[in-house]
Amino acid sequence: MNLDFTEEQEMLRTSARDFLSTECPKTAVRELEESEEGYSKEMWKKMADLGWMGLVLPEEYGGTGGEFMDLIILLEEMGRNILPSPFFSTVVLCSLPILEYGTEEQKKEFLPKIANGEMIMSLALAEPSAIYNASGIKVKASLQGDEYVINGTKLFAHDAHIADYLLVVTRTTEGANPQEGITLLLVDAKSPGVTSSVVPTAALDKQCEVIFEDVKVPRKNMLGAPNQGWGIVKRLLEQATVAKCAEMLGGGQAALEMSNSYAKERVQYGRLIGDFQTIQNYLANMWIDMETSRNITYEAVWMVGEKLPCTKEVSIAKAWVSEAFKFITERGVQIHGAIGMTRDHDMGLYYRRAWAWDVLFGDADFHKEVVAQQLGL
Amino acid sequence: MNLDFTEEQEMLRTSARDFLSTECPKTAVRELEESEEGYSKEMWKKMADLGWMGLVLPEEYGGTGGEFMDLIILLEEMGRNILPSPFFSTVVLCSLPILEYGTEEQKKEFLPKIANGEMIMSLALAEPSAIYNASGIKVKASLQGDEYVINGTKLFAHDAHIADYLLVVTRTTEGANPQEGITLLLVDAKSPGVTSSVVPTAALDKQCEVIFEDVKVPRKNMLGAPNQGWGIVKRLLEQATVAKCAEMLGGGQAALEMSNSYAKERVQYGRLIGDFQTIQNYLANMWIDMETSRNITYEAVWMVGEKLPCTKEVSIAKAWVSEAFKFITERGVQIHGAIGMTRDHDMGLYYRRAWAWDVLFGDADFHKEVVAQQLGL
Amino acid sequence: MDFSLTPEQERLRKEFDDFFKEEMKNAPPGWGGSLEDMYSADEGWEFHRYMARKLAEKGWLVRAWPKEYGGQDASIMEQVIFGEVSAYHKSPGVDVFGIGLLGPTLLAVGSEEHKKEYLPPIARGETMWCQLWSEPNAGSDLAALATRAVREGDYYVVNGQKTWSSGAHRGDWGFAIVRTDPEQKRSRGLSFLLLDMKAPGVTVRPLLGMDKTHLFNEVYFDNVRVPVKNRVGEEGKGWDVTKAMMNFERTNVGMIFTVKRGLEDLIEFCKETKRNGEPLAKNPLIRNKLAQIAVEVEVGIALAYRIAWIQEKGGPAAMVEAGALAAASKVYGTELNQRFSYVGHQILGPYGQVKKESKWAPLQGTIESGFQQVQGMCIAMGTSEVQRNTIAWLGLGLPRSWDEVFKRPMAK
Amino acid sequence: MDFSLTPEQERLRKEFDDFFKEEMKNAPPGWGGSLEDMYSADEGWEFHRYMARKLAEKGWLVRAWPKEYGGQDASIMEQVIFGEVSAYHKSPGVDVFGIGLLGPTLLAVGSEEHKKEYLPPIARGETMWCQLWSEPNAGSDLAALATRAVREGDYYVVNGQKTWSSGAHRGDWGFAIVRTDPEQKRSRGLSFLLLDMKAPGVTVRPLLGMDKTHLFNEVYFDNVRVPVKNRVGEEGKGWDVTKAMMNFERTNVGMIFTVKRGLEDLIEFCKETKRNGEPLAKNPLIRNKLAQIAVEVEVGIALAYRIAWIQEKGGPAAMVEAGALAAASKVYGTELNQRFSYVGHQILGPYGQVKKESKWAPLQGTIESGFQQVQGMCIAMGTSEVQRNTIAWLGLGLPRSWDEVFKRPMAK
Repeated sequence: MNLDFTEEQEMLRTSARDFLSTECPKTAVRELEESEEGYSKEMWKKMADLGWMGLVLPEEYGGTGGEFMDLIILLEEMGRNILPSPFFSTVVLCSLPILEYGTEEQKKEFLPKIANGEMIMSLALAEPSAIYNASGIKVKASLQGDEYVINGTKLFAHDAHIADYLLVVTRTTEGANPQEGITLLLVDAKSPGVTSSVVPTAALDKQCEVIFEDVKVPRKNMLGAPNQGWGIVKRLLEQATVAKCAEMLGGGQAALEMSNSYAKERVQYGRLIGDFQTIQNYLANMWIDMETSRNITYEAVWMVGEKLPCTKEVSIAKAWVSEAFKFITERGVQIHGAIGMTRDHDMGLYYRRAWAWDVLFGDADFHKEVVAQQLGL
Repeated sequence: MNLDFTEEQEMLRTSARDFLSTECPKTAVRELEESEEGYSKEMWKKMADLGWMGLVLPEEYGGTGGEFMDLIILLEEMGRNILPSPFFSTVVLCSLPILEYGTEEQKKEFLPKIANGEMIMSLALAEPSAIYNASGIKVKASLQGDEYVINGTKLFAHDAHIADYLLVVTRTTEGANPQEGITLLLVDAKSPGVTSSVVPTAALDKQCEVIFEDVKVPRKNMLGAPNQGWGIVKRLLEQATVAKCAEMLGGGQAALEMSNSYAKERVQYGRLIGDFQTIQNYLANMWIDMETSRNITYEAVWMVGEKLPCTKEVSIAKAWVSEAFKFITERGVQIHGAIGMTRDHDMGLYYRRAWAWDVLFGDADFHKEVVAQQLGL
Repeated sequence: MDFSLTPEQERLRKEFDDFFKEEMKNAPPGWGGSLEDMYSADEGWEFHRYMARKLAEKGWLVRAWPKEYGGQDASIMEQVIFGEVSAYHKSPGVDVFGIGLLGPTLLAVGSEEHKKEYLPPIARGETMWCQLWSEPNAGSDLAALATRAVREGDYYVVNGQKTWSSGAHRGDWGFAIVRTDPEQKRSRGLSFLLLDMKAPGVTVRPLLGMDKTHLFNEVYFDNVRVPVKNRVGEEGKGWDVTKAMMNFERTNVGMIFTVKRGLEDLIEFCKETKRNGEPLAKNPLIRNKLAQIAVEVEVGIALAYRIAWIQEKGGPAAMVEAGALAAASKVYGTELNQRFSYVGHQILGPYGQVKKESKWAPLQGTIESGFQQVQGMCIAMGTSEVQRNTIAWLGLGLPRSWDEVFKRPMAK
Repeated sequence: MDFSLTPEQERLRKEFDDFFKEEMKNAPPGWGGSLEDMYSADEGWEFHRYMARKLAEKGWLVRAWPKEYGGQDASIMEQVIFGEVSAYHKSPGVDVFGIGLLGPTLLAVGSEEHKKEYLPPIARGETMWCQLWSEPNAGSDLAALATRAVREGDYYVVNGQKTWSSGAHRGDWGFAIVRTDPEQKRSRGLSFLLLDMKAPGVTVRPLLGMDKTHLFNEVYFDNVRVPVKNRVGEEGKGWDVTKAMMNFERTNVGMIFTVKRGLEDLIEFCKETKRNGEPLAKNPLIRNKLAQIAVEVEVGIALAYRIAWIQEKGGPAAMVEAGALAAASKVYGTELNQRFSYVGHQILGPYGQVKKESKWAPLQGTIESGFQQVQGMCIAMGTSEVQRNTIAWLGLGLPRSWDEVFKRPMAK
């Protein structure tokens, strides 16, 4: 057992924190939230130059061959800073499955471009059914000659409006078992018939509706085997879920630190509000939630990284951490009082993400049902 | 609208409080808990002399013709004092249905004896299935000539071991609708084949297993119409549920007052513990729970007393008040610290009842499902 | 006890209900009934003013006030009925500040001149007010306020800054608490002024909420001249007026009925919406959550009625009881709104974050705006922490502050 | 990072597991593994002593101690593994006081004589200890203690009363903190003594729990003579010893594994038990509640491992971190036990209140005893309030007490 980060990982954290706080102050976060694109091309380029997009990609594809935990550290820092960018969409949701399931040809085509910041990708998974089970996948792809033809609507696809390519989860056959008959396709976002538009959401986080009308995709753009795509989705959801937990760790830590600092500077009744037991208890409970979240996340991350069976552990982490993040940001607003609920204060950035990420990749009840099944219930 | 008690009701409350605190100090409560019978015959006699058993019975049956709310006040005070006695079993669970559904002959036979303290009764409703739905009723009664013959086991029947008569909910026919085919029988507890024994429980509150082996009951001892007994059970459960809420009100108020007093006398760190915000917040939350419980209970009581449709309101009251009572007693123990968890301290009397009464007549989830149905869900 | 309404009260409720049902058809698209809906966009504000005039025409705007100032001397119970029906229908029209706070205060402690000058335009639905209390360093601890008013002849010259003034960008008039005697500390040396928000030197700057709606404002005073006759109460006794205003113990019935309505809408949604092939309404976890909210709504209503009943009886002991109960209903009502928001968000899943302008937004985006706006409810008008402190003090006889504790000798 | 155990650790875990599985067959009927089960009835106490001897034979009783005092110099991680397997199997044997508290304290601050005299009999499973700290007026505020020890030659003569002494009626020896210098206030002038519970003048009176089990005691000292050589640390410096003892930051892994086991048993029950024709395990509300407990168990274990890891690394900064984390794991672990108890009670319904002696009692009555005993966990060994205070102080850098706050000048 070794629960410490390596020295390199600590350095990565420090440099990421420095970079983000310099390059992406909260004023920039708010501006990017308001912008149509939702990210800064300039910053994206710099991130690529720092090697972030290729952090976990092998050197042969332009990466630096890091491990999953390295990526997690980066995501923690991005969550800490609420970085608006298509990093999660591109790197976590798309580059990882291409790396693990892509053909050599696909890897060569996509990964170097991702690594050098040229390509932005988006995962089109959820649909209006809004469930993260295979039965929710209704968007149809039918094989016509050497092409798949896609029809249907995807929803809540982050960053699809700026993506160069979409990784689309489609249904290619219908059967008794909804997990059968799912095929993943890499779709050029500029293909005729693809329409992406941003759905306005509380976190202003660029979730898109993506309509497919007779969109043609060459067969070679299939990721993995035909009809066997759900296995890829399951794996990528495990990675994505713990990666999102890591972002929440960073966000929660920032929200807690911000609240604690405020409690040590805000005076009411001639006393620092952090002197009041009421506020101390809030902060102590937030601290407990933070520390418990940290350890359960790292454990799940390690299992995902090691490719150990981890369905239960991933769900446990998400069920716990998303509730903790909500609690921490909610109490954070309350500790700040009125200032905490304004557009100009940073606390709202975290609070709004907490509610957005709570329902992303399944909420606590969804994951508790997974846990129940894993317990043999 | 008039949300005040009448002057007579206030007097009843005062005299009940005086009587109980004098006649049944907490040392006596603990002794009665330990005793086999679980009540004091002498006190029972005095209660009868005060007219408590006949409080809501018409004068012609030896009562004083009070209204349901009067009974509620008495029950609040009994809850406040944790009176161990078969009052609830006899008066609430048995005399009320006999009064409302009994034949003139039955009323004349049972009610005066209840009113003057001669007769103790017990409701044998629950079974090992432990659900408060009609489908839980499996104890069979079959009509053989002019007698019903009962076979089966009832469980959690309070005070059956000292009862003169049992009101037994039996199944007389089986059909698609479990609410059909239920018949209520008044059974002499000394009938051959009846065996009552106390099941040891946390609250030491004399809940019994009652085994019926070929117990013969004359047909005239049927309460209400044959096979139509579930309507009576529903009505008596409404009465019993709000009556139990009233006992919890009394208990909650006592637990809150006890905790508040302790907070004003216990010193740690040179300060009364009630000076600490942590303790103040506990008490404020207990106070909120208490006041909210009070008003929702009285409203439901009024509806039950007026015989208005009140399925939803009764379930709302139980779902709220039993959770509140648990919370109040749990925080009460915490405020008291170690002393609060001892056998010799009064707080435990309330704490143990809170958990016992929580599951009595259906717990919060049971009642919330009733509410959901009433909401058309 | 008797929980029934009189036939007259039942008739009134029906009359209110019919009126609001009809008039709410005029609400602008996406109307959700929150203060943000009222103050933020122009359509919302116009609708508020429209409803205020309509209610004034009906004679319902200030039912509780004496007839001579435009009211109907209505009983508290009738006000509660009006409040609940109005909230249920998400109606604006009743100015929180002019009608809810200033009116009763002037009726209780104002001069006859003030009553005659300010109350009738409020009663006619013409003048809208705002509250100028909090300052950057005086939130829960209002007595720490620093805005200065210096007497010059018949005027006070006011300088300083107020904040968190809901709707100050819409209000015609504001009531402010300011420091007239800087030598005196905290609650002493304060005065209570009525001021024209269009007076020279008043600058209002928006403080947008986290969902970018415009409810709160900063208000700057730069040599604002306020006639001395606009002072309520004596000079230096402004704290008494402020306390009087805070002491109108609210039943908070409206905020409970807001949830009642929201719950009904959510239940409807759950019946209509299938997920995984089954209506959400059949999901046992969702049923349990919705039922819990329903329980809490009815519990909150029962509490509000108790407060109304105590107020109707009156008397000093009743007022202490009502004080603690009103604090309880405030914290209960706002935290219930919060729990409702969160439950709604959870049930809607990813749809709970979609803003009302999208075609994908269910329930007109009320859940999305709700979970961002509800935090303000737990903070504005006395934070939950302050309310619990009030309960500890009035309801339980515990010390109100540490300073009080430390004035006592150490306990042994 | 690497969360895996070494092959040697895995082997050890299996060895422990096999041992406990076999030996727990000797547990008396109705054994539930709580402290009450251990100290209350004679069979429980005998089983505890039996297991202590068995563990000593195996060399496992004090694995963490140095070899010279009967230990094995085992790593913290091995202790954690031992602790979790032992708790999972509900095994007694390891004396909370002698092995958990006194041993590490003597190893850290005791004299060589003390170590040689007291540690080996503990290591052999022969001597059982109890703690004599709290007094009627010194609970969370231990420094307020008043029990007096007056030096007379080579003896201290002790008079006073201790309370909440778990298992004092069973203990052979006790460690006490007493006041040797009454002129000094609070934490000054205290001394730390080891005393023979069979010494003349020691009277132990039971304080029964609300379920009538006998865990706690009052202990009266009437001119009890304690040799001066039984003092740990210097005279007047007893607080330092006490603090050292409090500072062995526990992972609290055992109390989490107790819930883990309880949950598994409850899940089994839910699979086997039908209500309304369907297994409880199929009820979505019950599934949700059980899963929530399962989540919390795993979260608690991860936290405990983190603490162990920090301890293994050592160093002063790590110790502050471990201090806050240990406070967190104490409050988390006990409140999890509480939530588990309540969930169990709710799922069992009326059966949750049936005592183990009844044939109707499911799960050997552990839920019934649990919901009554669990309150004590949130109070004993530092209340939840004290733990949160510690977190605010060590974890967040907030003031530890009001007095500290009031020593500062008022903030502006």
